Amino acid sequence: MSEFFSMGGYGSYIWASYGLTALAMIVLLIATLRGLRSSRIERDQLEAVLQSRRPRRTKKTQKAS
Amino acid sequence: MADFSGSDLTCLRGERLVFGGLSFSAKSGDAVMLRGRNGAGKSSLLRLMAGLLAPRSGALCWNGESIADDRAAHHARTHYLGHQDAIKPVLTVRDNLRLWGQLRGVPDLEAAIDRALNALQIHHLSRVTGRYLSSGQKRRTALARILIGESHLWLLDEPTVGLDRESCAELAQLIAEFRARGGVVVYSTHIDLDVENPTILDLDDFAIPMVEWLAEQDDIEDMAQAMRAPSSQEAAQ
Amino acid sequence: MNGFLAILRRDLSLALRQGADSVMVVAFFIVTTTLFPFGVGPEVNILARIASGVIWVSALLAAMLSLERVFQADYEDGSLELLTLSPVSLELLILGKVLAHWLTTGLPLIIAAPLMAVMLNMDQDGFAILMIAMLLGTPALSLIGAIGAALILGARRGGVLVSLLVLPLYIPVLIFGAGAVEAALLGISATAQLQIMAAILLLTLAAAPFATAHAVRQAME
Amino acid sequence: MHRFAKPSVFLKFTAPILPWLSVLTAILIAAGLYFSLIGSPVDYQQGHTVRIMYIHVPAAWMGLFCYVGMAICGAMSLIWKHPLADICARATAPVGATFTALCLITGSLWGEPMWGTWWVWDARLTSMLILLFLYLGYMALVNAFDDPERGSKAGSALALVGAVNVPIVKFSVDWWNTLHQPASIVRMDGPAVDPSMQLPLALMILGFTCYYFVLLILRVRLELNERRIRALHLSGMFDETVTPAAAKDKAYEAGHNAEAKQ
Repeated sequence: MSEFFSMGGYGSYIWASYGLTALAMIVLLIATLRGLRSSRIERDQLEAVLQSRRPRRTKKTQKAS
Repeated sequence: MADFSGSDLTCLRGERLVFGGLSFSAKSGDAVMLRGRNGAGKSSLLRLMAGLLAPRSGALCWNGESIADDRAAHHARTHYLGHQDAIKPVLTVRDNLRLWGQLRGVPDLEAAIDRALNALQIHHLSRVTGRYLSSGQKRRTALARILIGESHLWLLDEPTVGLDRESCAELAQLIAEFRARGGVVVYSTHIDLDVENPTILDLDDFAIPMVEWLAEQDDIEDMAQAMRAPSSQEAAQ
Repeated sequence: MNGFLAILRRDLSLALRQGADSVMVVAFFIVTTTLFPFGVGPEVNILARIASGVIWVSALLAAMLSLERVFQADYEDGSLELLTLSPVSLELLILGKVLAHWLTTGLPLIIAAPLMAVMLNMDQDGFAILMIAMLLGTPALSLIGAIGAALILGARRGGVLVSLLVLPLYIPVLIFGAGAVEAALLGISATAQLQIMAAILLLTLAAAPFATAHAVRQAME
Repeated sequence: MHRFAKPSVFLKFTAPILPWLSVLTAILIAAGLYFSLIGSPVDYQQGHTVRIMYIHVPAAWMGLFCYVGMAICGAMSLIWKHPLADICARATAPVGATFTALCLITGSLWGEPMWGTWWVWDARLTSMLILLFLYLGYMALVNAFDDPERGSKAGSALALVGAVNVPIVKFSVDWWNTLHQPASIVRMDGPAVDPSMQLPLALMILGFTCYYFVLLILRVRLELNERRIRALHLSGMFDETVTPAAAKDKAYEAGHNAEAKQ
């Protein structure tokens, strides 16, 4: 097992490569997901306000068509 | 007889809806005065008319032809006066004006510049460099620019800013002469400019509250989806 | 064509009246070049070895420094709006402005370059090629730079930004410009490098005005 | 009207794909990792360090792929003026920049044990470095404007200009490198690719590409959400003083029915 991790003496280079890549990819993904979640929460709040403010007129939809 | 018209214009700046569903029409000799509170889109409309901005929807037409089809022709017949005077501090008044005349290919340019300077009573400043001009004199120089070269449409964005009362009267006079020659003037102003019988276009009338606009967009989308869904089902059957 | 000449004449007379700009670019070029001996030591051989590269890099930086000026002043005082609205095609006007920019910055650099080459002990053989290469290279720098200068109109921190945008695009000119001089110094024909530089110049001449005009129109919206 | 299209349209198209794509990404990368770390033979020349290649080459591929993607988005934005193209380009840039940076870092980590130097001015590494600069320039430009839309449009134009330049830069760097190539340093060609190496390499490249698409979908959603939020904030619906519904209705009717008042 330790042989696997030492990679013939080059373990530090190899694991650093894989580790950094994994880290960067995960950080990018998590940052995106977090941003997405917070933006979704904010948007849902705003959309709720929009729906409540929405004028109830059927005429408008006819016009929209 | 020229005819300048816009139909069902919608203007968006970034995510902001400035105005929607705006239509207007002006014939030779007409003056259109733009009114509205700050942010109602007076400048935006003038920039649309000049061709600096593209409308989100709707069309602007000159004699029935869309201005987007032949921009060079539209630019050739239009004089636009924006908020800024476009005066270089190191060039003389005459040199400043000369460039714009040359770009329009005005024949006998020096005489045309003389006429324009005389019309605005700044001929004595023709050799003064821009940096020594007062703001009113700069504004007059900018106004002199729109007198150089033939044009059929003036788009004046707050032309009276920086002008004193006499100058405003002169400007009104120039506008009257231009209309008499068959030109179309569209202008916005905060003070009363003594223009005879202008058509008033109140941009506040075309301000769609964005709440409604956004809701309406949802409706259009929902409807489009509703229409799409059954048709695809039919196709499947 | 009249419009092209009109804007060229106007920009040139502006540059002449404001004067200092061209002088500034050349001064920057000379001072930057002078810094290198302080950095690497005054040894003649080393300086002669790096002379072509140093001159090219300094010229690149000097040309870049003046880029912001191409459109910024016109953008701020509303002239650019009126140029966009003039009946003459914007691409042609931009070409005129770029030519004016090159005449006021590129050309003085070409004249100053041999002077710096002497000071860096560059071999005499390279002088002619250096000037020819700069004659082909600096207009391309102005043309590419104009795209960057138009893109940053209205941006925050425009001056620093334009360097970041434009410098990577300058690399081919640098490589072949310095390569041509180096070939001449080694006594090899530099024709290939000069031909490539001419090709780059033609390509930028054909494409850059359109890209710049597009960017300017965007900035006007 | 697409500028205001609710994210739901984009959501509708991508929602069914996303889970499958995510699973596929996970499987591909997991399989790629297995084959690259365990299931592949050791190179007789480079020993275990060849395993870095399975990261390095796919990262380089992603760096180029993302830039091409941005350029295509830029072209689409130019031709059709569809804001989604700008958004896609904007969402791609950080991913591409990350992979380009990873390519450079893994290149260094590969070079050090093999050739005893962290950095060689090798043509490929140098090209990748310039590509990274292009990415950084794009991201700086896009974020330098107060109006995000203006930034996106300028960015699309820059991506297109950059894409025209990339082949020229590549060509010039190759030319420069052959001229200045010091004989002592081995070129970073890597080993001739043995069939046993092709499988992990292909798996990793596919996995990274799928990862990019997953991220693209998420980032476009994020961007669309933010646009919608900005639009909703701008709508003025939080301004309590101008609520009288009657006044709004009147303005609305006037806006839709009235011609220019005479």
